[in-house]
Amino acid sequence: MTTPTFSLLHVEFLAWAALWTLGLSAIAFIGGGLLGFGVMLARIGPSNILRRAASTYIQIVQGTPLLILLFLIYYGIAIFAGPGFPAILAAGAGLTIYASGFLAEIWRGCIEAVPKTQWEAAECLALTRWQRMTRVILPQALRIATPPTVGFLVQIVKNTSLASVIGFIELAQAGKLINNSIFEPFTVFMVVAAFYFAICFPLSMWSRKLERKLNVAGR
Amino acid sequence: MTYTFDFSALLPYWPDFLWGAVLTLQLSAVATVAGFIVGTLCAIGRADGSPVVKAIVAAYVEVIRNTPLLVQVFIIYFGIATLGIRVSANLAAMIALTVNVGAYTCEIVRAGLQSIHRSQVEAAECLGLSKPQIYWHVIVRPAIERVYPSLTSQYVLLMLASSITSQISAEELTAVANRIQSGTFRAFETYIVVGIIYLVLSFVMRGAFSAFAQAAFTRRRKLGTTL
Amino acid sequence: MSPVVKLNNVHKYFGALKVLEGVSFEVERGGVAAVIGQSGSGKSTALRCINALETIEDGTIEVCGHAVGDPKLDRRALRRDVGIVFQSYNLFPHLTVEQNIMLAPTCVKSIGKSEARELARDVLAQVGLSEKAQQYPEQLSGGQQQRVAIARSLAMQPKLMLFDEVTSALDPQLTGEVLKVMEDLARGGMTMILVTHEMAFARKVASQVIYMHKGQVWETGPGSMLDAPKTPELANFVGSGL
Amino acid sequence: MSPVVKLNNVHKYFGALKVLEGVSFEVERGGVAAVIGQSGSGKSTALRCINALETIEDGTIEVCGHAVGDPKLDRRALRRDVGIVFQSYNLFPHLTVEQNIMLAPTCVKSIGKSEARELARDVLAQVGLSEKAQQYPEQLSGGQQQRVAIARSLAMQPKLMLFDEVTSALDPQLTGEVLKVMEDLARGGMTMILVTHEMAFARKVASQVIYMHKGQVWETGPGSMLDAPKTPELANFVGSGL
Amino acid sequence: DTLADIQQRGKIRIAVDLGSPPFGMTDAQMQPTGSDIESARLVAEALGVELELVQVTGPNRVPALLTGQADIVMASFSVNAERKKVIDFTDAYGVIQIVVAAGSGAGANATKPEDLNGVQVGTTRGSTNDLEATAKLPGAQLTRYDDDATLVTALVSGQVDVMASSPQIMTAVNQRRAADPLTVKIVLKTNPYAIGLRKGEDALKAKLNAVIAENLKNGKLSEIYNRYTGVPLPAILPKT
Ligand SMILES: Nc1ncnc2c1ncn2[C@@H]1O[C@H](COP(=O)(O)OP(=O)(O)OP(=O)(O)O)[C@@H](O)[C@H]1O
Ligand SMILES: Nc1ncnc2c1ncn2[C@@H]1O[C@H](COP(=O)(O)OP(=O)(O)OP(=O)(O)O)[C@@H](O)[C@H]1O
Ligand SMILES: [Mg+2]
Ligand SMILES: [Mg+2]
Repeated sequence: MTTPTFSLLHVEFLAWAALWTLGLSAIAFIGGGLLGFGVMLARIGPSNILRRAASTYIQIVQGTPLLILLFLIYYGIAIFAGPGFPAILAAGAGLTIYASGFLAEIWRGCIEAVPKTQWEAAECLALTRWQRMTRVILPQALRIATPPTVGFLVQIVKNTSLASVIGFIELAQAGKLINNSIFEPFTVFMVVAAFYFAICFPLSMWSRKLERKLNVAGR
Repeated sequence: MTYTFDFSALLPYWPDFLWGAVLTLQLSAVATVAGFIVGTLCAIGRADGSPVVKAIVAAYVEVIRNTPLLVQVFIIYFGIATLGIRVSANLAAMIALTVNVGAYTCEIVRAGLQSIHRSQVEAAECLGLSKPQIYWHVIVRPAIERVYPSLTSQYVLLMLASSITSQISAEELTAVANRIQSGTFRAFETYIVVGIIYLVLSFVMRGAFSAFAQAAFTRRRKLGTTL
Repeated sequence: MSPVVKLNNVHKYFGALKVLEGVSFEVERGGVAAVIGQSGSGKSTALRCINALETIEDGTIEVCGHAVGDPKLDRRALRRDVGIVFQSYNLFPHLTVEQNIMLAPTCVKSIGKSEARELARDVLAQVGLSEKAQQYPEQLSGGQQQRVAIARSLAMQPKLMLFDEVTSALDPQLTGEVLKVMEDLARGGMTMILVTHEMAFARKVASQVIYMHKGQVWETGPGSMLDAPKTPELANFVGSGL
Repeated sequence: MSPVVKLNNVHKYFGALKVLEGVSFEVERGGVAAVIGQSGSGKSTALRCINALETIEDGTIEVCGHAVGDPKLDRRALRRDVGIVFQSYNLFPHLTVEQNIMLAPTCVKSIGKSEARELARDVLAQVGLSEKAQQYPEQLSGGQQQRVAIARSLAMQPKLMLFDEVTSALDPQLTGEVLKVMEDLARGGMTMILVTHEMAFARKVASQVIYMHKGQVWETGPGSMLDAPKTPELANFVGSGL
Repeated sequence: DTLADIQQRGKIRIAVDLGSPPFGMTDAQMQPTGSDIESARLVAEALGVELELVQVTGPNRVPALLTGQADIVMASFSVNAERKKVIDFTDAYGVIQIVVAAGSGAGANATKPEDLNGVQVGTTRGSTNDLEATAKLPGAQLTRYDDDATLVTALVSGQVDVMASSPQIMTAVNQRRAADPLTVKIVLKTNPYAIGLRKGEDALKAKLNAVIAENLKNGKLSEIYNRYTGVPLPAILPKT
C-alpha cells in the first residue's frame, strides 16, 4: 500500500469542508443572534425573574468550555429528543447556545452605551416601552453594535472547529481525516489554518474598519 | 426517554477530576503569565518598534487571531516534533496557549497603551525620565490597569479554551472527562459534572484576578474607581 | 380655577440623601413659575418628580388631574399632558429634525404621517427653524438643537411645559434665541415651570418665582421678590448669582 | 553674566506651516519673561522648542549651557535643568501626589526613597499643599492639581522654569492660588518664562515682556511697555485682551 | 425493538470510527473505507436495508449506542467485561491484539511489563488498549490521544516511540516511519471484537449473529479482514 501525498484532491476536499464550516457558522450566527437578542431583551427587561434567569444563562454559557457544551448537547439531544439527530443539528445547537450567550452580552453593552437620557427623553414623549426600544434605542445601538458583532463572527467561525470532536465533518475534522490517510500533520494543518485565515481575516479587517469609522463619527 | 441518570458512578473518580482541574489551572496559570509577558512586549513593539518589528508583530497577531486554537495546538504539537524537537504534551499545550493568548493580550494592551495620552509621555520626558522608565512608570502600568477587566475576561476564556489540549493528550479536565466517561459510560453525567467544575474554576479565577487588582492597584483600592 | 400643578409636602430621598424635604407649591393655568436656587438644592429633582421620572417617598403631586404619586398612575397619559425639555437637548441623533418631532405624534396619538408633518412644520415655524426640517441634530448649533427639543415637546400639544436649565449649555447669543421662544410661549398662555439661572429672564417672564434651598421652598412670590429678598439666603443667592 | 536662555533666529515649521520665523530673545539669570500674544502666534511652540520637545529648522537655542539645536544634545541632562508646567497639568493619574513628585528624583537623580519623600514634603509646603500628599490627582481641584504640577517640576530643582498658560483652565479663584505660587518663585530668584493671558500678572511680575505675533517677536521690553505699545498690533492686543 | 425500527425505516445506522486504520479510515478519494466499513456494508446488505454510516471516535462508541445516535457499532469494538455491563455484543467477527511495540529507542529491549516502568507509552484514550495498558503497565507513563489517527501521527512524528495498541496500527505507523520501524515487544491480550448493540435487543442480536455466522462460513469476512490487515482471520474466533 503506497501512501498518497498531499494533493489538489485534498485541497478540494478541504474546500468542501470549508463550505460546511461556513454553513455551520451561518446557523450559529443566525440562531445565536435570534436567541441572543431574546436573552438580551430579558436581561435588560422589567421582569426581575427574567433578568436573573438571563444573567444566569449568560454566566453559564460564558463559563463553560464550548467543547463541554458540545458534548453535553450531543449526548443531551440524543437522550431527550430521541436518536437520529444529525451531528449538524447538535453542532448547530451547541454553537447557537454559545453564540447567544456572548452576543446577548455584547449587545447589552451596546444598548447600555446609548445614554440614559435618550430613554428618558423618549419616555417623556409618552412612547411605550416597545416604541422606545424600537424607535429610539435600537437604531442608535445598532450602529455601536456592528463592529463587535462582526468581530464575534470571527470567533464563531474559528470555534466551529470544535464541532470536529462530535464527528461533524467541517474544516478541522476534514484536516484530521486527510492526515489519517497521509500523515503529514504539518502540511495538512497549515493548509487548514490557511483556509480559516482566508475566511476570518477579511471579517476581522471589516470589523476594524467599522470600528474606526464609528470612532471618527462619534467624535 | 430511556436514559436513567446516575451520578453515583462518578463518585470514585473524584481524585481524577481533581487532578484534571489542577492541571487545567496549571496550564492556564503558566499561559496567563507567559502570554501576558509576550503580549505586553509585542504591544510595545507594535507601538514603538522598528517597521520590521511592527510588521512581524502585526502578522503574528493577525494569524493567531484568525485561526482556531485547535489547529494551532496541532501545528505546534506535531510541527515541533517534525522538526525533531520532542516536547511533552503539557509543554506543547502551554506553548500553544501562550502563543494564542499572547496575541490577544497584545491587542488588549495595545489599546491600553494608545489610551495613554501623549501629554503624559511629554510630561515624563520633561522630568528627565529615560525611555524605559517612562514606559514602565507612565505608560505600561496605567495602561495595564485600564485594560485589566478585558485581560481578566481573556484569561478566563483561555482557561476554558485549554480544554482543547485534551486532543494532544494533555491530561487536563476535559481529557479526564473523556477517559472517565469511556470507563463508566456515563457520558452525559460526566460532562455535566465537568461543566460545573469549569464554572467554578472560572469564578475562582475571576475572584483571584480581582483580589490581585485590589492588591496591585492601590489607587483603585482607595478610590474604588477605575482609571 | 384649579391649579394645573400642585405639589403638597413632597419628600424625595436618594438612599440616605434627602433631596426634597416637604416641597409644596402650585402653578395656575397659564402661570409661569421660575424655580431658582443653588446647585444641588433639588430643582431638577422636583421637576423630574412632576413628570414621574422619579418616584417620591411622601406627599402628593397632582398634575393636570393626574395623581402622580399614585402607583396606578397612567404615565403615558400624564406625559401626553406634560412636555419637558432638558439642558442637554436629548434629541434623537439618528432622526432628522422633522422625524424627531413627528415621532411622538405618530406613535402616541396615531396621527397620520402627512398630518404629523404639517404639525412639525407648525411647531418648527413657532421656534423659527422652518428651514432645518431635513437636517440631523448634529448639524445644528446648540441653540438650534434646544429649540428643536422645545418644538418636539410642543408637537404633543401639552398642557404644561417643564424646562430644566435649557440655556445653561449655551453661549449668550444662543441663549437669547431660546429665551425668545420661551417668552413667546409664555405670552401664548402656556403653563410653564422653568428651572433657570437667568435672573433677568425670571424677573421679566415669571408670574411666580420659587426659591429652593436645601430641598425646601425657602421663599416664593412674584418676580419682584428678587429685588427685596426676605431671607438672608435668597439675598445672598441673588447677590452672588448676578 | 551670560543669559540662561538664548534664542537666536529660531525657525520652526510644521510641514508647510511656518510657526516660528526667526525668533530671538534672551532671559538673564533670575529674570522673569512673560510671553504674550494672540492664539496661534507660536508662544507654546517657542516654549516647547526651548525644552527640546520640538526640533527646530533653523537658528540656535542655548539653555543653561546646552545647545538645544545640536543633534548630539543630551536631552535628559537638559531636562534636569529645565522644568516645564503645562496648561493641562499632566499629572500621572495612577500615582498619589507624593508619588508624582518623587518619581523623577528617584528615577533620574537616584535619590533614596526617604530623601525623596523629604523633598516632596518641602516642595508641597512651598505650594501650600502639605496635607494633600496622599491624595490622587482626581481628588484635587484644578488649582490644586496645577500647584502639584509646579511642585513636581520644582522637586527636580531646575535652573529654569517654563509655564505654558498654567492658569487658563482655572476659574478666577483657583487662578489666584496658582499665581501666588508663581510670584513666590519669582521673588525667590527662579528664572522663569511664562506664557500667559493675565496681563495684570505679567505687568506685576515680569522683568521682561515678549510680545509674539505671527511667529516673530514683535515687541519686547519691560512690563511697562504694555502701557505704551509701540506697534499697533500690541496696542490692539492689549486693548482687546483686557 | 431496534430490528423492527430498522426494517421499518429501511435503513440501518452503523457507527464506525474513521480514525482507526485499517478498520476504519478514508481512502485517497476521502471516501470511508476499511474492514469495518466493508463488514458494515455486508451487514446492511444481509438485512436488506440501506446503510447510513455514523461517525464516532473511540471514546464515543458506547455513548453513541446508549444515547441512540446509532443502531449498532462496528468500530473494532473489543469485547470486555466493563462494556458488557452496559451494552451487548454479538459473536465476534474479528480479532484484535493488544501489543506493546517500540522502535530502537526507549523500550527497545522490553520483554515484560516492568521493563516499561517510566517509559512513555502512547495509546488511545478510552479504548480497550487504554484499559489493558492501564491495568498491565502500571509503571509506564501512559500518553492518551483522542483517536488512533492522532496516536499514529504522534508515533510517526516522534512524539512518542512506544505504543500500546493493535498490530494494525503498528503497520500503519511503519509505513510512515521507515527509518525506525516499530516491532512488537509484548502481546498484552488477544481480544475478539464484535458488533455492539443496546441491551435487550435480542431479536437484532440473533439476526446479526446469523449474518456473522453465514459470512464467516462463506469466507467473506475473512477475505475482508485479510484485505485490510494483511493476515487472515483465525479459523476459530474466541467466544464473546
Ligand atoms: N440619581 C441620583 N442619585 C443620587 N443622588 C442624586 C441623583 N440625582 C440627583 N442627586 C442628588 O440630589 C441633589 C439634588 O440634585 P438636583 O439635580 O435636583 O439639584 P439641582 O438643584 O438641579 O442642581 P443643579 O443646579 O446643579 O442642576 C444633589 O445633591 C444630587 O447630587
Ligand atoms: N504638532 C503640530 N502640528 C501642526 N501644527 C501645529 C502643531 N502644534 C501647533 N501647531 C500650529 O502652530 C501654530 C502655533 O501654535 P502654538 O500652540 O505655538 O500657538 P500659541 O501661541 O501657543 O496659541 P494659544 O494661545 O492658542 O496656545 C498654530 O497655528 C498651531 O495650529
Ligand atoms: Mg439641575
Ligand atoms: Mg499655547
